[in-house]
Amino acid sequence: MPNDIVYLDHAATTPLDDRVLEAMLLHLSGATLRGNPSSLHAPGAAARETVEEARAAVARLVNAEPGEVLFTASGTEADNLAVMGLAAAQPGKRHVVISAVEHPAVTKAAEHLEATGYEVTRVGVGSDGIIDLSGFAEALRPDTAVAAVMWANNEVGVVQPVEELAGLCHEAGIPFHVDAVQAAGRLPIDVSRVPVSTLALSAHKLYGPQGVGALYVREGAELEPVIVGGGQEKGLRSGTENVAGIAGFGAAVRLAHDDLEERRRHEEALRDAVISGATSLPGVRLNGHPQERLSNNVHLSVEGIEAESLVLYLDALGYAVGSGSACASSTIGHKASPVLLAMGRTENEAFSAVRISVGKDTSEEEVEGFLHAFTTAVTQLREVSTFTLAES
Amino acid sequence: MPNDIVYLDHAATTPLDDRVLEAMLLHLSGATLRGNPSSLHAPGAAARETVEEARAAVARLVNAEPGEVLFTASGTEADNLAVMGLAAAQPGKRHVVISAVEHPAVTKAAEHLEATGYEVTRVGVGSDGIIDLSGFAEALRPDTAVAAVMWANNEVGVVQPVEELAGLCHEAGIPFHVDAVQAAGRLPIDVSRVPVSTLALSAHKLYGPQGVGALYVREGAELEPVIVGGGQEKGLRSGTENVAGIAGFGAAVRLAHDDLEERRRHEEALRDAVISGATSLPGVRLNGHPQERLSNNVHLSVEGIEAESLVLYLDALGYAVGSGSACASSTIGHKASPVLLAMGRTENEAFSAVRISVGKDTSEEEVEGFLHAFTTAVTQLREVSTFTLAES
Amino acid sequence: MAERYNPQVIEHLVRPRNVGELEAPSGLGESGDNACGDVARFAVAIEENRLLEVRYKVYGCVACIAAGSALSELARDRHLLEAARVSRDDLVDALGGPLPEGKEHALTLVLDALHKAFEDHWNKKAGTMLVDDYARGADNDG
Amino acid sequence: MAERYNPQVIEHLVRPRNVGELEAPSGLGESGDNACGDVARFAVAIEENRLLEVRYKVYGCVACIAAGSALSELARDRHLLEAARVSRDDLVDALGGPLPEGKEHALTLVLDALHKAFEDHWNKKAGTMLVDDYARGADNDG
Ligand SMILES: Cc1ncc(COP(=O)(O)O)c(C=O)c1O
Ligand SMILES: Cc1ncc(COP(=O)(O)O)c(C=O)c1O
Repeated sequence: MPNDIVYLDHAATTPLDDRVLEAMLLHLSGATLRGNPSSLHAPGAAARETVEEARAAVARLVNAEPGEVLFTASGTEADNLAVMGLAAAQPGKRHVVISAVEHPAVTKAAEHLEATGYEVTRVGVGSDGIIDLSGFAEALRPDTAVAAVMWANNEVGVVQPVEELAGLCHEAGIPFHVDAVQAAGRLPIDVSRVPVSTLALSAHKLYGPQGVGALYVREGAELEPVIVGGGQEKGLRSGTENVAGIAGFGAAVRLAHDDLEERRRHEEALRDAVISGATSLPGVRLNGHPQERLSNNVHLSVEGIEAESLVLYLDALGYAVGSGSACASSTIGHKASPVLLAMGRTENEAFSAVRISVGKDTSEEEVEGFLHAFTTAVTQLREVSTFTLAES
Repeated sequence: MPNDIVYLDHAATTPLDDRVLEAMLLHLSGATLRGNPSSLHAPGAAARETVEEARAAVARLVNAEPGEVLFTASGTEADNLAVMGLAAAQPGKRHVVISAVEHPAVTKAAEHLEATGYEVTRVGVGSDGIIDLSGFAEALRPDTAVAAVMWANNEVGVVQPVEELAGLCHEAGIPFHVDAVQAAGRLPIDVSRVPVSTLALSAHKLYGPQGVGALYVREGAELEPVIVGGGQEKGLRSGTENVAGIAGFGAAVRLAHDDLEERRRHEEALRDAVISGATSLPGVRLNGHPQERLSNNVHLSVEGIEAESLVLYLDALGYAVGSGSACASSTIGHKASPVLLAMGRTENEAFSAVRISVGKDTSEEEVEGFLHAFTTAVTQLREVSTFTLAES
Repeated sequence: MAERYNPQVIEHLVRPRNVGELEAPSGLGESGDNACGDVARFAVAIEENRLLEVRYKVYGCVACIAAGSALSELARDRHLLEAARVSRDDLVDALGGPLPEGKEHALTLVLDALHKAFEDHWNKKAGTMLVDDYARGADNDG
Repeated sequence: MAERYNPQVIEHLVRPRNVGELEAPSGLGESGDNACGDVARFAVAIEENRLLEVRYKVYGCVACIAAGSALSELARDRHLLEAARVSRDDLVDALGGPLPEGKEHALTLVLDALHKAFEDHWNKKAGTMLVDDYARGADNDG
């Protein structure tokens, strides 16, 4: 396990904060007796309280009531539950609207509905990655069961105008789901101002544990469960709770809430340093809107180089960055990111995309070192490449 | 958090083994850099290896190949995936067979299918809790998409003849799912001998973390996913993996595999001491087959006393035991356990059921102390009770 | 909404007050349904409109046992009119605060049983006069 | 099946051997498809049936770059017949073992490009005689 590597892939996952680990250890360590939250006895009650404290913390992050928060085992599951669950709760309506740049957790859920007879409208984005607002408005229909657009994109980091989108859905009486997995902890989220029906979160994107997600479900929104069984989480998500993980999530969102502004300022400065340093090389181009983007995301297409080579070259030099979307990158085969294609990029541009995402603990020195390594890697790999750089 | 409580509810959840925590800390603690298993770089590869090592360990516990093991976020999710996923993979067949004593993770999955047009046959059990074998054989039909019977029951601890049941399904060419959540770590499980299609496990029942499950899927068995997205776990269960939890599961099954016989002997002696001590009180009766039962399970009906009172009385005396099934016990309302009703018990007998489940670290002294406390609690609560004990 | 029982409830469970029966009760009251659920039974000894003794038994959940115990304490050694006016709120206070969701029926169960015991006593004594007294007393309530 | 690249692959990625082009190559070979995917290009300098120099370029995944580099090392400074017989297995050995699943195409890609460079050379030289030689040599293989 490399301890000396500089981690610049916070969009894929974040390191666990020490204070989060501490909160988890309260439930995990042998010094305390942990129960099943469903049990009547004292250890069960203690586990239940741990879960409820975390629920209150997550609710506070998005300005909701604790009773409006459900825990899941991932952002993916939260997205699935929202898209499938909102649709299932309105069996008469058979139309779904999503953006063309959603995470696979949403696109695959929509495809799943499509396979069972739903019609799915995919609203396009501009070359900057921002959704076509009037296209979205036109896509909404009386038989639309659910619409879903992400708050911020996991690949290019583009932030969508969710407040407008939510408003349009609200007026039309259409349940609106927002995937806020990348946005949470980086942008202020206030469900009292943005009329979403559901909103997905994931702990491991904000220094919490992997394998813990949450779904905000507005009081009154109707939802059918995806996972059924013992009736945990008000029957909307059965299965014995990951109590330690949930405790960690609670600690992580508490920190995210308190440090939001500070983190944003810190990350933006580093992000901008990476952008200006990297794009000063010829044939290196920033993907996604330059301003409407996450505080920590830099997404680059590097002419003449395939992303995998660049990622592993940088890895060999001690820098961990992402290639396109982490979720797809280790799967077999060679598929251009649908997000970049939707933005009008060519396949080659998509294949050459790398994502550098800084974090709250990334330092200026690390960014400087990275820019050196990046220049070396790009230069060296271009020497190998059959590709000749266009005059810039 | 009560540290001095004697924990006798291992069927609900088990304490985390220290060695399991150690394995989790390798991924959780700040000393190492954890990645997303889908990422190409070194931290990602390290996370991937952690998951694969655990997969191999789980495979070994049931004598399968690593490629036949999928990780989920609970036993519940594993059961859902099996029942819904096997059914969905054979869209032509619209009939499901389960036993009348399945865990809600299976019964609710079957009800979910029922709501979408499937026919569900529920095969009864004898007063000892053991499934009606010929009833099961008769229930199987050419259009049966999936049959599911648990290896061992979570309430009464009865062990089912899964080898015969699997054989019947195998002959008939019907996918057979076994919920081995309670059995794993207590009984030897060998999928090379028992022709199941799928088999569900849960980490927190064998001293691993809560919120981690696994599904064995026999090579060649066809299954559709329930959670879709980034394509993790061969596309059968998407969502960023709970790497630390999975690592803990791996460590837990390694211990369970190595210590199986020792644990069984230890637990059986304690179990039998509880049974003979408790049933020596008048009006206290053992539920479930006396021999064909889990090594750690004692399930009692106590005339004249409601389970909740007994559980909380014992809790006040420092002993944590279960009431019926933990999953249902904290939910609102007052419902008799369907398992006990299926075994022909009256509602009052069902309401008066408590479950004492010992563990690998339970001591003889603890059991002795428990029997004292149990006698006190039963005697005291019967004084309050309007109920008059029948002459025994 | 309380997620679990207050310590006061558990205290009443483990050390219930005034459990049992009376040899020659002035009144007996029972509420609930023995077949499927909770039952509470109160026996009272009344002298000169004073509740000298009260004994109860319950078959049911923790809340029922504790509520019976708390009620017996609140009612005992009081004038009948005061005893009859012990309210759900008084019980909740005595039990350290609200009961967990779904457990509030316990309050009704034990109050019903006690009131029935009073009725039984009044019926035996042809207690119409007393009921009149009671109605007058109730005027003073808020 | 390997889950990730062997260190040998990464070593070739970071320090690829024989990268580049030749001023006056004896033969040039290219394989793959520039439009959508990987491309490998080999240039060879041959004298008296000896592969004096080899240079390569690749656009593609890590496996392609490393396989090109490893192949150039294995082939260079050898008799043409030996160089032409460098096999997928030889490459796998040089790269420290099997490539990750889905990456085996890299071996074909670079071997194709090198073989095409040889063909190019033979075509230029009307190398039929040489091919006969090769066939005879191949009889000695197992
Ligand atoms: C925007 C977005 N949605 C959903 C997910 C899925 O969340 P998880 O990784 O917890 O499955 C991710 C992360 O991969 C994401 O970035
Ligand atoms: C037999 C059985 N099946 C399934 C489950 C569900 O597993 P989990 O608690 O991991 O959701 C349990 C435990 O509650 C169980 O005992």
